[in-house]
Formats: sequence, C-alpha cells, structure tokens
Amino acid sequence: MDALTQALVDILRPLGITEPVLQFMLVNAILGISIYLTLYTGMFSLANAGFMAIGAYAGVAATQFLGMPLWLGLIIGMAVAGIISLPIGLPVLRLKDIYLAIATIGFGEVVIILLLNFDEIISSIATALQGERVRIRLLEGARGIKGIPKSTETWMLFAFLALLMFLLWRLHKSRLGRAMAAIREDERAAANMGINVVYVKNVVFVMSAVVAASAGVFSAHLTRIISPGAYGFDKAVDILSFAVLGGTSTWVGPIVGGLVMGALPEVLRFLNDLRGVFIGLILLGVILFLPGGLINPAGVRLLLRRARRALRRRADAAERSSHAAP
Amino acid sequence: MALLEVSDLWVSYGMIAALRSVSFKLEEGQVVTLIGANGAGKSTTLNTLSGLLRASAGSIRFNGVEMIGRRPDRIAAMGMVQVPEGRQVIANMSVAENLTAGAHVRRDGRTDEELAAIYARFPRLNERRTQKAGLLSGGEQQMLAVGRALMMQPTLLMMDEPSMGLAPLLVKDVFRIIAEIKERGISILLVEQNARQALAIADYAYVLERGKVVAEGTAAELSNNPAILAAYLG
Amino acid sequence: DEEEPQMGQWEACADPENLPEVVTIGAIFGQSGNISVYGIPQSQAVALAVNQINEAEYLGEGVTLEVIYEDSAGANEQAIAAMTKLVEEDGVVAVLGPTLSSEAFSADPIAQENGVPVMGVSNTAAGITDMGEFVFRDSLPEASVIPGTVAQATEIFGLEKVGVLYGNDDDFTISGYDVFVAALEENEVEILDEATFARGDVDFNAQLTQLLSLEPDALVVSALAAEATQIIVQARQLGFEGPIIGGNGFNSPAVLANAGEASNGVVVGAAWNIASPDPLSVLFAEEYEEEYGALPDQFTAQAYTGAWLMATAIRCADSTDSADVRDALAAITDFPSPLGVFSFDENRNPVHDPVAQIAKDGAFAVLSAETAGE
Amino acid sequence: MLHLEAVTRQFGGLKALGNVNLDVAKGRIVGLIGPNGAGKTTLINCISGLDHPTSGVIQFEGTPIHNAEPHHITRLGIARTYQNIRLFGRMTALENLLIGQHTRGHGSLLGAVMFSRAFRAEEQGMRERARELLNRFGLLPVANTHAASLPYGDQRRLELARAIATQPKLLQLDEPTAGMNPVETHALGEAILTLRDEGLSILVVEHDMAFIHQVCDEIYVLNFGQIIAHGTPTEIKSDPAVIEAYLGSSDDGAA
Amino acid sequence: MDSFLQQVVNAVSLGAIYSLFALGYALVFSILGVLNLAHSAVFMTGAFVGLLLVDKLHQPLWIAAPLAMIAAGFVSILLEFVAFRPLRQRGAARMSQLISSIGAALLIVNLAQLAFKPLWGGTEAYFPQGLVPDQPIVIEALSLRIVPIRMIILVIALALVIALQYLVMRTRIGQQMRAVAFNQRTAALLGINVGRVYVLTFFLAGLLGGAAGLLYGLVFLNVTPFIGDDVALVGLTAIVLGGLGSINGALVGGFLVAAIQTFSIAIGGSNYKNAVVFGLLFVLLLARPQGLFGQSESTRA
Ligand SMILES: Nc1ncnc2c1ncn2[C@@H]1O[C@H](COP(=O)(O)OP(=O)(O)OP(=O)(O)O)[C@@H](O)[C@H]1O
Ligand SMILES: Nc1ncnc2c1ncn2[C@@H]1O[C@H](COP(=O)(O)OP(=O)(O)OP(=O)(O)O)[C@@H](O)[C@H]1O
Ligand SMILES: [Mg+2]
Ligand SMILES: [Mg+2]
Repeated sequence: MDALTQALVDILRPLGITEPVLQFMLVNAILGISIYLTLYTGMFSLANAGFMAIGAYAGVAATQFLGMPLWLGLIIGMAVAGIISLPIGLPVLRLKDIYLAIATIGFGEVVIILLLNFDEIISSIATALQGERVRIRLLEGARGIKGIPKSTETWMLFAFLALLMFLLWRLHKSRLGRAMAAIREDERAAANMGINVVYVKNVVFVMSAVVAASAGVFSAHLTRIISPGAYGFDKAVDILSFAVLGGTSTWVGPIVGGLVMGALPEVLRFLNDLRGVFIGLILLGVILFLPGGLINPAGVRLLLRRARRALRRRADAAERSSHAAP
Repeated sequence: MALLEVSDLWVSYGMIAALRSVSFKLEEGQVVTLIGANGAGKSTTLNTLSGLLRASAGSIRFNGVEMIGRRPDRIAAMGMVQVPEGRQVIANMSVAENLTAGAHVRRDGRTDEELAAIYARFPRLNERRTQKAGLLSGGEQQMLAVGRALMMQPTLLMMDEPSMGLAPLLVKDVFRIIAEIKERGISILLVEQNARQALAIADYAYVLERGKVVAEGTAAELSNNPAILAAYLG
Repeated sequence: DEEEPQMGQWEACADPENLPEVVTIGAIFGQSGNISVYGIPQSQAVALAVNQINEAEYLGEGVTLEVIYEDSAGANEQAIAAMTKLVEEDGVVAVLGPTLSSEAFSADPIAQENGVPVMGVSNTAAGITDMGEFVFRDSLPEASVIPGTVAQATEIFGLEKVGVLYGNDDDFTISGYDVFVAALEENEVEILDEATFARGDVDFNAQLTQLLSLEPDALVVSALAAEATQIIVQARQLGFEGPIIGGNGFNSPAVLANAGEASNGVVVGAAWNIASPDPLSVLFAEEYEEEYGALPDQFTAQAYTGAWLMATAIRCADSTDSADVRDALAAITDFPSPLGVFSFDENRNPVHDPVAQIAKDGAFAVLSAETAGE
Repeated sequence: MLHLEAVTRQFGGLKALGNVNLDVAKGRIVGLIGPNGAGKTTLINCISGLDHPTSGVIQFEGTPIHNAEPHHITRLGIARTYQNIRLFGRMTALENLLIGQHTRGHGSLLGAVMFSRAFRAEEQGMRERARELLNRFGLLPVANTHAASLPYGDQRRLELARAIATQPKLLQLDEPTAGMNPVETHALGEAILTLRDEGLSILVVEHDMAFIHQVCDEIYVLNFGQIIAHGTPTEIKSDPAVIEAYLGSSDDGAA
Repeated sequence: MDSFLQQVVNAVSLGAIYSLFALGYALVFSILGVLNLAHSAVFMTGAFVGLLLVDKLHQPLWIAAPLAMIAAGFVSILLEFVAFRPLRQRGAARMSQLISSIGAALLIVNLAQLAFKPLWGGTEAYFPQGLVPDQPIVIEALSLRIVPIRMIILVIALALVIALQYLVMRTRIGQQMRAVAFNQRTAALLGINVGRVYVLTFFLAGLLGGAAGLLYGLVFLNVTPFIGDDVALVGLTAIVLGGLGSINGALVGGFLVAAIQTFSIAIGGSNYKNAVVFGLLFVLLLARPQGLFGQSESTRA
C-alpha cells in the first residue's frame, strides 16, 4: 500500500503534489461525499464544516485525552457528530433552500462559538459546583489543541474513501437512494408516494454529518493542531465548492471536485501573487463553461448531441429543400 | 396584406424538430384557431411568434414587418400579445398589480378605462383586487391572465388554451369574452383543445399534427369534415 | 559601529569561505487572504534584509542568499504543503515563518523531522519551541513583555481596578489576555469586568459602554492592530480619558496614525516599537519606509531581524548543512538588531529587552512617571 | 370507505371548505365538481395529508386521517394525481414507478450493501411490476426517458400509473383531462372505468362534464366551500342550484 | 442602568451600517432569487475606489463619493454579465449561481489585493482622519455621546430604504422588477425588457453596496481587500432575519442584528453575541421560515 502511495506521489510530484497535499485532497474527497449526500436529497445544508469540527474535537479528545488509537477516535468522532446531528436535523430540515443554508451556517457559527468558550463554560459550571474559582483548560479555545500526533496515513484515507464509494454505489441502488432523489425532485409529491420525507431527510443529514466528522478526525491527525477558526463559514463554502466544481449529477463529481480543489492551490503555487486570481477564474470558468461541473455524463451527452445536431441540421436542410421543390 | 403571415416556419428543441414548415395566415379582425393533439406543436408555434423561441428557418410577418429575431418585449409592444399556457400570473403581486404590469406598452394612455372595463367584466377579480395572485384558484388566475393581456392593447391576441381548467360556466364566459374582443376589432389567434367551441367562434382554422399543418379551412368546413370530427371533436 | 549604525557588524565569527554561490532558504508567510495584512509586510521585510545581505556580501564574496517565498494563506493545510515543498523538494537550508502560531504547530514538525532549522518571526503562542531543537523564534512571547508593562503602569497610574477587553477567537490575542490576567493578579489590580470581540469586528461601542459604566481606572486590551485602532478611538469617543494598556498588537504605526489624538495615553508593552531610539531600529524604519512606502510594525521588524539572524547563522556555520546552521543559530548571543541586543535562550526563544511606551502627542515615548504626566 | 364529516379549512378570513360531508363507498367513482376556487383541490389536499382541515373529521376505512402525514396516508391506501403535473422530472419513467412502489417495499440499505437475496428479489419484483404498469399505459417505449421530456399526454398517463403503483384502494384525480382533447379524454375515461372494475374506488375532480357523465356513479357539487348538491349525474345535471352556480343555462351544455 | 440609553444609541448606529449593506443584498435577492455573495466585493470596491480617489488622487469627498458608488455600480453590472447572466440563460441551478458569485468575489478580492500592494505597500490602507465629522456630541443631561457621522449614516440608510421601497412598490420600473423576479418569460411577454431590468437592478444594488462600503471606510478609516468578508455574514443574517427579498426586512434585520449583539454584550455575554444572533435566527426561522417581513411563497399545489 505504501509503495503504491509512493508511486502515485512520484507521478504527481511534478505537479507540486506531495504526500501531505495528497492526504488533504483525499480528506476533501470525503467532504465532497458528505455534501453530496445532502445535495442529492435536495437539501442545501452547509452544516458540514460544523460537523467536521465536532468530529475533529471528539476524535482528538479520544486519542489525545483518553489515549485511544486512531480508529477508535474515528468511530467516536463519527458517533458524536451523528448524535448531535439528530436533534439539529429534526427542526432545521423543515427549512428549504437558502433558509436551510443560513440556518446551517448559523449552526456552524454556534459550534465554533461553543468550542471557543467550552473551557469557560465548563469552568464556570465547576466554579458554581465547587464554590471557588476553578479554571479548566481542555479544548484551549482559540489557542487550539496542539501536539496531536500525525497518525493518519495515506492508505487509511484511500481505504476509507473506497469504503464510502462502495456504500454510495449501493445506496443509489437501494430504496433509500431512490427516495432521496424523489425528495429532491418534489418533496410533496414524494410524500404522497408514501415516502417518509422527514425520516429520510434526517437519515441523510445524519449520514452527511457522520461522513464530515470522519474527515474532521482524519484531518485533525494530519494538521497536528485544531482550533475552532478553521471550521467556519469559509470552510463551509469551500466544501460547497467541491460539489459545484465537480458537479452533482453523479457521486463521482464531488469527489473529483474535492480532489481538484485540494490540489489547485499547490499546483498553482508557481503563479505566486496571481494564484488567488486564477483559482477564482477557474471556479468561475468551470461553472460558466462546463454546465454540471467537471464530471457530468449529461454534459458529455450534450456534446455528443451537439455533434449529432450538426449532422441533423444538414438532414433538415435537405428535407426542407425537398419540401420546397413541389 | 394579411395581418399575420407565417411561412415555412421551422423550430426544434435540441434534436427534436417541433415545427416543420408551418405556414398560415391571419387577416385583420379574424379569429383563427390552431387545433391539434397533445404535443402537436401549438404552444411551440405561439411561443415562436411571441419571440420566446427562436425559429431555425422561416418568416413571421406582422403588418408586413419581419418579426423573427426580435426580442419578446419588443414584439409585445408592437401589439402581438400572448396569453401564456398555464396562467403565469405573477404570484407575489396583487390582482390589481398584475393587471397593470403590462399596461406600460399601451400606446393610447387609456389604462384606467380599460381597467374599469375589465373589473366590470370579471367581478371576481374586482372582489380580489388586493389578493396575491398566487392564491387565486386556477380559474380565477385564468381570468386574470386574459385581463392582463387586454390591458396591453393588443392588435393580435394569441391565446394558448384559455379554457383549460375552467368550470363550464367560465368556459362559456371565456368564449363570450373572445367574441367580444373580436367585436372590438382585435384579431385573435386561438389555440384550443376544446375544438368544438373554438371552431364555433373562429373564422378560419388550421389543424396541426406532429409539427405540420395537415388541414385547413373555414371553421364550418372543418366542423363538417368527418376525419377531423373523429380525431378531435369526439 | 559607533558613528554609522549598520546591520551585520556582529564580529563573533570569521568571514565564510565554504559557501556555495547560491544559498537558498525558504520563507512561509500568509500572502493572500486576511492574514496578508501581516504576511506581506513580513515578506517585504525579509526581501529588504536579503538585499542588504547580498549587497554587503555578508555570506562571502560572490555568494548570494536566495529566498523561496511560499504563501500559506493562513491555512494549516497550506502551511504543511509549503513546508513539505521547501524542505523535501527544494532542499532549503532553513525556513523563516510561518506567520501564524497555528500554522507553526502544523508545519514546524516537518522541519524538525527533516532536521531543517525553522524560525518563527511572529509566533507568540506558548509551546512553539517545544516542538524540537530545530524550532526557533525571534518573536518575544507576550509573557516576556506584558508583566513588566503592567507592573510599571500599575505603579505610575496607581491602578486599582480595570476593565479587560480582548479578542477571544484568535490565539495571539487570547494568549495576550492570559498573560494580562496573570500580571494584573500579580499586581493586585481588580478586574471589574471582561468583554470579548471577534476578529473582523469594527464596532466596540457596546463592549466599551459596558466596561466604562463600571468606571475603571484603565482599560486593558489584547487586540491586533486593526481592532486596536477602533477600540482606542471609540473609547475616547465614549469619553474615557484614562490609560489604555495594550499588548503587542497595539504596536503598529497604523494605531498611532489613525487613532490620532485619541491615542494619547495609550500604553504599549511590546517587543519592538517604531519609536525605539535604537539606531538600528531607526535605520530599519527609514529603509523600510523608503522601499515600500509604509511604516513597519513589530512583526515586520521581527521578520527583518529574523532574516539577518538566519544569514548570520549560515555565515557562522560556514556551511549549508542544516544541522550546522542550527547549531550556529542557537549560539547567537548579543546580536545587535532593530529589536535591540538579541540572544536566544537555551530553549531557542528570544532574549532582548521589551519596551513599555506611552503615546503622547502622536508619538510614542518611553513610559515613565514624567511621560505619563501623573 | 372514505368518510368526511364537517370538514372545514380556513385560510385566514377565507373559508375554503365549510362543513363538508362526503362519502366514497368501495368500488365507486365519485365526481367532485364546482366552480373555480370552490375548494376542490383544497379538499383533495386535506385527504392526501398535504394540508390539514381546521376542524372536522376525515376517516379512511375507519381510521381518522385528518392529522396524519402524507406518507402515512399513502400507506393506508390513498393515492392521487395533481392538477399541475408533479412528476420526478429528472428521473426516468421507470424510476418514477419504482418510487411509486416505495411503501410496498421493505429493502433496507443494509440489504443493498450486502447484496442480500431478499433485496435482489424485491428489486426484481418492483421492476417487473413497473414494466407491467408502463405497458398497461402504453409507456413502455419511453421507459428510460426522463419524465420532464415526455409529451404532456404521456406525463399525465405516467402520473396516473405512478399513483396506481402505490397499490391504492382509493385514487384521487385532480382534473385528469386538463389539456386533453375530447378523443383523448374519452380514452382516459375508459381506462378509469377499468380501474374501477378492478376494485378501486375513485374520487375525481373535473370540469369536463362529458367526462364526468361518462365515468361517475355519483357526484358532489362544491360551491364556496359548501356542498350544494349530491346525486347521480342525471340528478345533478338538472339541479337548478348547480346550473345556477356551475353549469350555466343548459342550452349548449359542455363539450 | 445609566448606560442603557448609550447602548440604544450604539445599537442604532451599528444597525445603520449593517442595514446599508444588507439593502443591496436584498435588492438583488428579491429580483434574482439568488444570493449574490459577491456583494461583499462590491462593498469593498466602494471603499477601495473612494480611498483611491481621496488618498492617491487627492479628490474632495463630494467628488470621490459619487464616483466610488458608480464604480461599485459598474462592478455590480459586470457581475451580472459575467457571473449570473450566462448561468441564468442556461437555466442553471440557483446553487451554481451562488457559487459563481463566490468565484467572482474571490476574483475581485484577489485583484484588489494585487492593486493594494503597489499602492499602499501591503493590503491595508487608511482614510485620512477628519474627513467626516467624527467628534462626539455630548449630551450631558442624558450622559449620552453621539458621533455625528454615525447619525448621518442612519439618515442615509433610512432615506435609501424609503427611496428604494418607493421605487420597487410604486414605480413602473419597480413593478417590472417584480415581474422579472417572478418569471423572466412571463415578464418578457408583458413587454418588459428583461435584460435591462437585470442590469438596472444590479447597478442599483451596486450603488447601495458602494455607498455602504465607502461610509464604512469613512467611519472606521481602515480599508483592506477583505472588509467585505467582515460584513458578509452579518448582512446575510440581517436579510434572512428580515425576510429575504424584502427591502424593509433588510433594514429591520440590520437593526435587529445590531440590537441583539449590543444587548447581549450589555448583559455581559460578549462571548456569545453571535451565538445569540444565530440562536434567535434559528428560532425565528423555525417559527416563521420566510423571515419577519418575507412573504410565504404564494404558490399552491
Ligand atoms: N422544452 C422542451 N424541450 C424539448 N421538447 C419540447 C419542449 N417543449 C415542447 N417539446 C416537444 O415539442 C413538441 C410540441 O410541443 P408543444 O408544447 O408545442 O405542443 P402543444 O401542441 O402545445 O401540446 P399541448 O396540447 O400538450 O399543449 C412535443 O413533442 C413536445 O414534447
Ligand atoms: N394557501 C392558501 N392561502 C389562501 N387562500 C387559499 C390558499 N389555498 C387556496 N386558497 C383559496 O381557497 C379557494 C379554494 O381553492 P381551490 O384551489 O381548492 O379551488 P378549486 O376548487 O380547486 O379551483 P379550480 O377548479 O380553479 O382549481 C380559492 O379561492 C383560493 O384562492
Ligand atoms: Mg400547449
Ligand atoms: Mg383546483
């Protein structure tokens, strides 16, 4: 596995992609799946960054404070995010569209504020209980938790991503997957088809949260430090851009979008000051000129159709002239 | 010169050719109806006339002026006004606002008089003047759509299935209104499923089938044509 | 060096002879996004220093020092990628940066593992140099600056009760806050109330009104320059006339320039201050302004000094071997610099005298009973 | 089997339904007619759970459903079509019918992941049934076409097929013939009669009186939210209140 | 409690700034039904151009201000042509329009950053002091202090809302905007030049955003390429709170956010001021998904 990774990195190296870059690309791909799940169900949720934060903190708490191995931290991170996502999802998923987006952004901001003040909250509770001033430092607020071992390995990311892809593929073949698509198309009609819309949406929301949390655990064990600021509005928008860049017509899209968005800043390093301008241009260019994103079977079909139409037009012209003849 | 002269019109959606060499004419003051089955291309024809769709070939002359390539808003301002299929009232505007929304293209400045006339004709709209149009029932919305088009001082009114979804009483009303509009000298291009009533009111009719004109004639001729009777009049 | 102040007149080691024609070091600064407010001046300061170093042939005849600048955009992921690239791909001798402490915690271990010295020039968080013996910094942590300032201010102004305002979503300002609280406790000054703000806030009237309603003797503020300016101006607009005591973040020329008269009575404890009478400091400020049309702040001065320190280490090691450079760097003591006479302690943290100053009539003066006008 | 008692639905000041009492017996086709805005669609929305009555009782086979969720009602055996077609546009005709069978399936995600035998058998069965239905409504040739790009008439029939795929006991149709010409309308009427003969109960809203006469066993007339008449088609046709409110003087009836 | 009045003044003056920004946001949303996240870049443009004119070209404020607004207006029009129109014509999903506006914002901010460096030697620059009346007026009797420029902004914000409200609800162009907002095709059939309405809307929104940015710069002096980011989230919250697409709502939303922040600070919760804002937003959305002044979607099954 390591040899494979090494070979892959060697191939990518000329592009400026080193192993850490590859690792973050893979984390992004996982995040791409997380947002794909909700978007595929027609839910414009931007809560992924918040759940990533929850996953990261819960996972690190397990590995760092309780000395658990990474895999256990992963499970705990995912479980905590899943548990928190339930009560959030129930009320919030009644909202639609931009309202859902804002509510979930709000959720993300609240998560950050709570993480920032976690120690203070705990301290004041402890103070109230003990009757004297207690200072507890656990999550360290804005200072962040430092010295997290870099225990995420590239092969783990590959393996986990492969597992998620397999699950996604099966999901699409299942009743649940079809119900998700139906809800995206028309929620009321889906309800009238006997689909429990609230249930399906919540299941998907939890799945999305759990996947985002896994990305959080993995990336926390890559960056060595986690602080709340890294999971804010910007991150939420970033994750959304994976889906848009890659396209959401198939689940491959957001994965590719995540990989590409992870690679771009590094691949474009040689541009120096112009790097930001180019990333903006690329994002805009893809949206404008590649409808449906980078990965879009319909787009390919469209291209084919255009070609065929050119032929067709010739046939039309022929038919027209034969009409005009009599 | 005919008021409207359509010749050799071709329109396609992507690969599908929806209209293949459609030609027809409409004289000033006439009611002409297009009839045909679902998907025959009736709405496509109207949408092309009003500039929403682009023809790949052919010509549309209105008062002798070529209309192909003009923007829909210009076409409407020139007097070719369409009542779109499926109501399309502006949901978040009140009934009154919907009625005046298009009135700015009027050239005679008699907006208020027309408005009063429309309220007189549709008392239901008058009752609901301040209600949001989106909350009207289907039939109420249809009345509103017709009223709104009249506010635009049309020379040629193109109506796409105006009786769709209306209660029998209102269907009669709609046809009565069409007759009255005709009395006022406004020409009408009427697309209808309700072929019997359409023919009853029309001067001339064309039958469309899979994007082609397959029959034409005066309304009387077509009403007595056994093939047409069997296919469209039931 | 009495008459003509000049950098690089540190006579502790001989002219180098064994250096290759080009010696390459890396620099990781946040040059895009929000953080570029700090990152760009830092890279400009490094460029200024490197030009001077090359002009003076500081590394020996015909030897040029080259810097590969990498942008971290304030993101840990990018800092890691940049550090990996510099250390593993470009094979640099040493690295300056990254800008933020959090980036340092992410990226410095890579340098440590590869045995490449890395020097933070704006990392003030606790524990930076604990990452390993290859990790240095020339930026004084708040803990070395603030206690002295607080003690001095307490004595001069006779402070008994203060209000504290700080940014709680930033490790720089929150570290400053921690130290302030400890120092205030030490000096038995009562904290009437605390209020917080977030990065990017511009209106502090609500917090200030709240704190000022308790009638504190002074306001103690831990903020970065942009917020500091607003806080000073708005506090004065709300009628507060007492001293405003700030940390490193207040130490930007922008604060003085933009707060104008409002800045009178602002007390700053800092690693470096533009008003520093040190000749090297004055010289640096002039040169920087001439080159870039803007006044340097403390982070800029530290970046400039950092580049000189790194060059000096290479010069003294007379080698591009990273381990040698590390040892030479650790050995630097009493190096004259804009920051004052500079040394590293055994933990590779900086040792030099911080300055407590007070703003008066649009300029900083050394804090004393007279300048404070009490 | 469907029983409405004193159902009222108030929108602010507007009483869209007022004290409506209505029954649909097993195996009957019941027509619901009335002027535009009378409250017909509102009534159907209430029965299918998309809307809920402000007061009153709706029972289906004895179970009160006026506060039930739509999916629950579908499970009990009520299906509907819409006045404005609401298909799953970016899914194929076949997929639309698979979704129609959602409630009748049990397959879980786990089954899909494990490729379990039950899962595969169920999928197979659903597909077969979907094909049967497509065939029945003449849609087999367009099985793999996206619903949105089907011609209008096909869409209407697909919507009907989708409703039937839920295996309902009661079918509600909201203006099923809108946009169809008389010939097409008649054909649809035949199809609906066949469904009735297979044991389905049907509640149909229509403005096309010819169609109503063709299919309905009994008719309710709604006006301003109130039932103003109830009877056989012949009775209704000559009811003066109905003529006054809805049909207009009988000189030319409806097409 | 004697600081209560002062806190009210604080809330009002902060709210005026939030509202001003939110207005342009709301205007575009009401027409397009799409969030123009690049509005924060338009905001920055106003401040940037104003600063350029005042600081580098030494123009007086009365020349700089209208020019800055117009420049922002044109940037906004450019956004329409580059980031929105192509997508709209293709009938792309709303979400991709949202993202393309993010891409455009990224682009504009980065271009501004490129321009900042040679102009001001970094990414930070300042308006000179004393351009606007910023010395507080003291009302001793109430122990109140009011900064005149803040009140000027308040008046400007209120005046703009009234003007905009009048424009949208009472004028023909406003009616056309609302028709376009409902459905382009229908609007075109009503004889409305849809393209022109879009351009006009974006220009107006740009003027508003530019004015907001400039005033913001004048009050706080500090200008960076990123100042738009600081207000983006607040502006978003304000318009959602007030009701998307509602002009009055944007105004009220702006003041509401400011009031919530100010008073949660006043009762000692400065750590949680934004948590309180979002918490209330949450509750409000659940109770009234369309926001305070928003209309529920007037469409039916
Ligand atoms: N947007 C579209 N994309 C692709 N094909 C279309 C589109 N709109 C219409 N068509 C096709 O073009 C043909 C003509 O459609 P049109 O809507 O003009 O028919 P119509 O006569 O108005 O029918 P109806 O009675 O159903 O309104 C049909 O085959 C239809 O499927
Ligand atoms: N959500 C709502 N809010 C306010 N009024 C409503 C709402 N829904 C329906 N109405 C009103 O209730 C009345 C009944 O509407 P409904 O759609 O049930 O009529 P309908 O009988 O189906 O008419 P049509 O035959 O025209 O479709 C109408 O006057 C309509 O304006
Ligand atoms: Mg049609
Ligand atoms: Mg109805």
